[in-house]
Amino acid sequence: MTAGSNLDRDRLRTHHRLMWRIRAFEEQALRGLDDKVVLGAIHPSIGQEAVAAGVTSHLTRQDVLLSTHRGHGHTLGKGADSGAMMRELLGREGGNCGGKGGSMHIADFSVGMLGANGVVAANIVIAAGAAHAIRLKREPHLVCCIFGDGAINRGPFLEGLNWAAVFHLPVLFVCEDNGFAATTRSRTMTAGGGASVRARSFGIPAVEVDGNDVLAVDTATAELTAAIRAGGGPRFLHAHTYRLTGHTGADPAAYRPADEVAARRQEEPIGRAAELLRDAGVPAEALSADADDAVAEMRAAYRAACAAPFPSAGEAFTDVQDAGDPRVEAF
Amino acid sequence: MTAGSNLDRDRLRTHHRLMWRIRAFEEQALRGLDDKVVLGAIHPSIGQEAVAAGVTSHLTRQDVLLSTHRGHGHTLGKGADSGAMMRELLGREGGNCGGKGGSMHIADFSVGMLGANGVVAANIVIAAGAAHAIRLKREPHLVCCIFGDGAINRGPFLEGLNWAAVFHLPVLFVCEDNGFAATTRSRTMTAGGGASVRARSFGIPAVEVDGNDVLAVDTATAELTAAIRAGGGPRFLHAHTYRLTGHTGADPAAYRPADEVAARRQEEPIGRAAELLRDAGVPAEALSADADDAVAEMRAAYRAACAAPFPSAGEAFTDVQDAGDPRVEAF
Amino acid sequence: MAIVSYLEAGRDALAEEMRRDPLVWAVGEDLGRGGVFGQYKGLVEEFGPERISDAPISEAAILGAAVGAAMMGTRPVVEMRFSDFALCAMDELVNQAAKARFMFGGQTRVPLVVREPIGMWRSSAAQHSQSLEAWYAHVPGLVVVCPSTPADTKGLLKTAIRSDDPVVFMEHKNLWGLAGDVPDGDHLVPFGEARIVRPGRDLTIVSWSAQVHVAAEAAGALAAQGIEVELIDLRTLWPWDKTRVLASVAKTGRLLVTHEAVAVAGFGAEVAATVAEQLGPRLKAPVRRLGAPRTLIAYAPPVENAVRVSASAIADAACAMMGRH
Amino acid sequence: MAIVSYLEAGRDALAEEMRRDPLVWAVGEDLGRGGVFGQYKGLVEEFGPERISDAPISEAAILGAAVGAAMMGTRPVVEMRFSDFALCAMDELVNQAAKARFMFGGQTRVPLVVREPIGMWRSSAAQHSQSLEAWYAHVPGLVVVCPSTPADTKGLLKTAIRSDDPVVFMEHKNLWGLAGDVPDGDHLVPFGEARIVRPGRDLTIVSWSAQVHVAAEAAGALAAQGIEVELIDLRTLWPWDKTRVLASVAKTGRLLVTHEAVAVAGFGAEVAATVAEQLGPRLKAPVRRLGAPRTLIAYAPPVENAVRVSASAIADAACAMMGRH
Ligand SMILES: Cc1ncc(C[n+]2csc(CCOP(=O)(O)OP(=O)(O)O)c2C)c(N)n1
Ligand SMILES: Cc1ncc(C[n+]2csc(CCOP(=O)(O)OP(=O)(O)O)c2C)c(N)n1
Ligand SMILES: [Mg+2]
Ligand SMILES: [Mg+2]
Repeated sequence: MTAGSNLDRDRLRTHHRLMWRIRAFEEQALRGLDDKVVLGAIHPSIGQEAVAAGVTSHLTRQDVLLSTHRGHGHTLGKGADSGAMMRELLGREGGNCGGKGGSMHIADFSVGMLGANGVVAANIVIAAGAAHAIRLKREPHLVCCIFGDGAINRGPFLEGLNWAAVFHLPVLFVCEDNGFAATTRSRTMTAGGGASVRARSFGIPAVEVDGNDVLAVDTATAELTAAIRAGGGPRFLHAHTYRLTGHTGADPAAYRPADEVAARRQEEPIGRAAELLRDAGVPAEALSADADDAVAEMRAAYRAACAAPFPSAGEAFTDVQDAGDPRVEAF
Repeated sequence: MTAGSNLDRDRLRTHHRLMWRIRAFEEQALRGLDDKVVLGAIHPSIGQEAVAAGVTSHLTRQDVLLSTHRGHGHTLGKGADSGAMMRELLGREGGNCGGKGGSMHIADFSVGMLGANGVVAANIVIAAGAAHAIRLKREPHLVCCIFGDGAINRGPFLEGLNWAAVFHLPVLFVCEDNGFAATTRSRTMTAGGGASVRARSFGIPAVEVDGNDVLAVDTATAELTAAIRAGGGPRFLHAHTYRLTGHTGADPAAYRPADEVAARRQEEPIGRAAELLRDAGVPAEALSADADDAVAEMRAAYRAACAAPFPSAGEAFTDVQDAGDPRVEAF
Repeated sequence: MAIVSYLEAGRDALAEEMRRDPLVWAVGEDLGRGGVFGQYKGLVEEFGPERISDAPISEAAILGAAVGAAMMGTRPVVEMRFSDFALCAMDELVNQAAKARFMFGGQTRVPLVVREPIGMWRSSAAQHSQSLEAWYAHVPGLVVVCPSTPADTKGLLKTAIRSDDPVVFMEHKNLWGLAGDVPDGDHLVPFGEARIVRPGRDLTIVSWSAQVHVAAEAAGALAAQGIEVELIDLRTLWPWDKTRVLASVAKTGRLLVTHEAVAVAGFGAEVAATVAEQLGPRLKAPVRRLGAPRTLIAYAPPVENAVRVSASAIADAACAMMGRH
Repeated sequence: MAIVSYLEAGRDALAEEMRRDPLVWAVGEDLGRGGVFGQYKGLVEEFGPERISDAPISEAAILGAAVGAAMMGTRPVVEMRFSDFALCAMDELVNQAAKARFMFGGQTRVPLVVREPIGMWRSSAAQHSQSLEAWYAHVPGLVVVCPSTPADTKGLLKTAIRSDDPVVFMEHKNLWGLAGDVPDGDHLVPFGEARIVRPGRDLTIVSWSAQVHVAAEAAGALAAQGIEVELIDLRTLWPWDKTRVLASVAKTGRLLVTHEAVAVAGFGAEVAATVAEQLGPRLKAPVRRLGAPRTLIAYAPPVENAVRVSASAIADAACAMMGRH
């Protein structure tokens, strides 16, 4: 933990609350899987919450965020409503995408969250284009694009970073490096020095941080976003973290030893933030209230979602496209 | 020119001959365009011959070469017959691909030349796979993959280099950097330090050379191929050169000033090699004989190609695939 | 009315829409020097390099960036150079552009136009000659446009740029030089409205893109033999003008569909199947398709020509359908 | 005979071919831990990590490397995980794998198998549910396989691995657990030979992949009403068994094609158009297609279900074709 004497206690407390909300949201979603009301795949970010909290704390509402399949935390951080998100995971009316997207396509355009994505690395070129539009429109906002360590081996990583650098676009690229791409240890399939070395090969300044240290993420993001907002072009943040659960809610993660997971659990970000806060004099009850509030919020969100109706079958034919009738030739 | 006292005169002379053969082949092909017997696009490598000569001089017949749309020089260097190549450019029987490929798909598998490619950068992943097969079969050969400076902005560049490095494959990647991607100056669309910096970001050792200095290319390739043959995994050569003609035979290249081209013409590789050879005591007549022989060879190849018959229409239905009749449903 | 080439019609359409709407911009390789066929000549001078933007050789980024830029309220027109290279951006087009609106529950739209020059030209071989319009017709979310004349190129490209849907706009490389009348003023052609190229009562021929001209030649030859063809240019494959086609075949009783693309699983199958389903018992002859054999396109002219559907092949098929041999 | 699941049948096929031919190898993400659905479980233990190889998340490289490795004489089997992700490798599959043999004048072959799990499963939404078999049927050079049973998965995957053509092998995600008899020994199923699932004289239903089972359910219900369906499982879409389909429809006089994929420009159009062309006047009812509407696949079950072609929809269509309402 890098927090020194000038630790902004309120700011850290805010991170603590958000991290708890993310954790509680996902634990609730996993229970939803057990309850068989969450039907599609869920990719939890439990253990990775500091990246979401630290990064999104520097995004304004007009800034734009593009995320991955593991996007609940980012989405909550950007300001989406947990109730609407939970409904989306349950495929219900009132979900952010009206139940048509589910967890892997969660998005809330009203807060500038332009979508999780089911295709690894696809968000990188889309983010470059969103920033291109911001530049064309001479707007002061920036785009933040979060992806995993596995994504850096797909072509769009190269094409998107090169694009952002060539056009000098306001993009913060964030590699949320949890060491795994599904069941594969990423380093076994990744050559060279990794994400930040690759970023620098495009002339994009890159910073590596302990992604379980919310203050480190916060501080690094502050610098990087300031540079972008000052017209400095794209920046890159490489945050090292660890996924404490399986790749999906259904993955027992048998491909890694239990003691590895246990050791990494000691370094999980919420406990570390709590320790700092305690040291800074925040009473234990306040901290557990953060947890309790979060759990209560997500439980309520879940209950409301369970009670919400499914969208009607007719939704299959709305928001397809303006031209032509999607029903034509069917049935 | 880096040639010192230990200049291997015969070796340089061999380069001189090959470079002349490449130049003469392409000048003849351009005349074929004027004569309207070469029908498809031609991408000349006039001015770039030193890369082809220096690199291919280190490839055995069992080594494998993958090239680009600008592949005549590489193909001649790998040992393909100029007569068959010229027939291919004219779309005639007896062409390397039976007239079905043309210039952009020239290939001679009998000498390990596995194809030019009409899609920029597509050869990079194919080369990685060819090397993968060599490794699986425990063969001692290597794969050489040549591409342009424009190709480093496509995703397969990243995916292919990462692949070759992860699997520690015997591949020599060669970026033949002529400063242009069609009508665009590549540096305007390429961020960061360029090809070799990107290669190194994958942990692939990379060397930059003056690509108009055939001895420099030769020397660098010698070291790189030796390292690969010693089991060192992939290597990268970044050779700087200049295309003296337009992008295609039909391109007047009006997008660059005449004096730039004139200046670069002073540095073209054949003249530089000839100067060295003269200094080393090779008589002028011998050098002009190299040129004359090359011109005569290609003129004969052209005449023979012009006299060769076109393939029959029935060739449209051969070598499509084993399964199914390609004629089905047609006409 | 002015006589304008197919190529110029596209350029004029883009220029007019860029003048009208500052959020329209174009991006692709070499656009600053006019584009590979000259379709963008002069535009950078008028609109500057930000709105007529060069691009790296990064098809996935060109299309992917367009998706992001479209979701952010601009209207990108992206150039793929040859439709073959759009295969390097298929995830971006099919999984992203076409799906975003639905997948995100209507929160966004993706108003982009992707220009994909198609077709056989001259000895361009297997990687520079494809016509894959049937693929896009099969993809929900996409509009598919295949104009055959300068007027339609202009009117449909303007409509495409104004559309909030992602549009695949397929110009045929062999038509760049084709000159024709283009109406003055703000000429717009709606999606989904076929053009009756020539009315006739004996047999309906449905086609699109460059093949319309081949079919027109056949129709001329057939007229000389007393067979009156109703030639329909679909112009857009999605939406396609089923109403007009069905009305025509209801009248003539005979349908021949012809296209340059491979016949197997080509869009001709869709048209033929639809007509057979709807009008089966009223047909005077079975529906018939003419498309390329299921083989690749070669470089050598005789081999390349072997896969072209010629006017005489069309005329022969029509005669056979009329019971004349 | 042994009872084996659809998933195991594919694994057994691969294992047998790997034992038979040391040049067969498999590559894809997560294969070392058995693959995303467990289709490769146990194989790395037998064949080692070189022949059951992990891969980076690099679909273009996975497929492109397979092209190079196939041209060099090995027989790669590549795993795309979900057919949707194959869109990230479309240039490699369509412009490279499918074209190399022809474009290079027969100097090479590209014996690769690309496994692309297709179809709707459970709430997997628009980017994990597609069925694009019609695309591949339209691409010269490719073989397209869509098995519906464990026996066919085994026999066709073995044939695919031995084939010198690039083969798109589409397993349906919803069938992984389906158990069925698989013949002992070296069970091979040839390409282009349809399977008569059930003989009948009143109406021919053509289908493939998981939809065969839906059609079988419908056929059962129709039998109870006295309508005897001849149900044909195409098994391979290219080549497809036109002979058997035409013979069946010549007998029944009625064709209904049904598939899970989007109806518009789906492969059903090819089958329907072919039958209409060949047998038009002999049909007792117009040909008919049933496929998904031209919309995207949603996450929420009722919306997802809205695009499924159900057994009752098939039975209703069949009744209508029989003149029963
Ligand atoms: C193009 C593509 N290939 C494969 C997948 C399947 N897949 C989903 S998540 C995942 C792992 C991604 O790893 P990483 O980028 O590190 O993100 P993480 O899951 O660790 O957050 C894979 C392979 C996919 N969604 N898209
Ligand atoms: C994927 C793809 N995009 C675009 C093109 C069109 N194209 C052909 S050559 C070329 C320029 C290539 O530049 P570079 O790689 O530097 O090679 P050079 O032509 O300079 O040898 C372009 C853009 C193509 N063939 N493939
Ligand atoms: Mg990861
Ligand atoms: Mg170049």
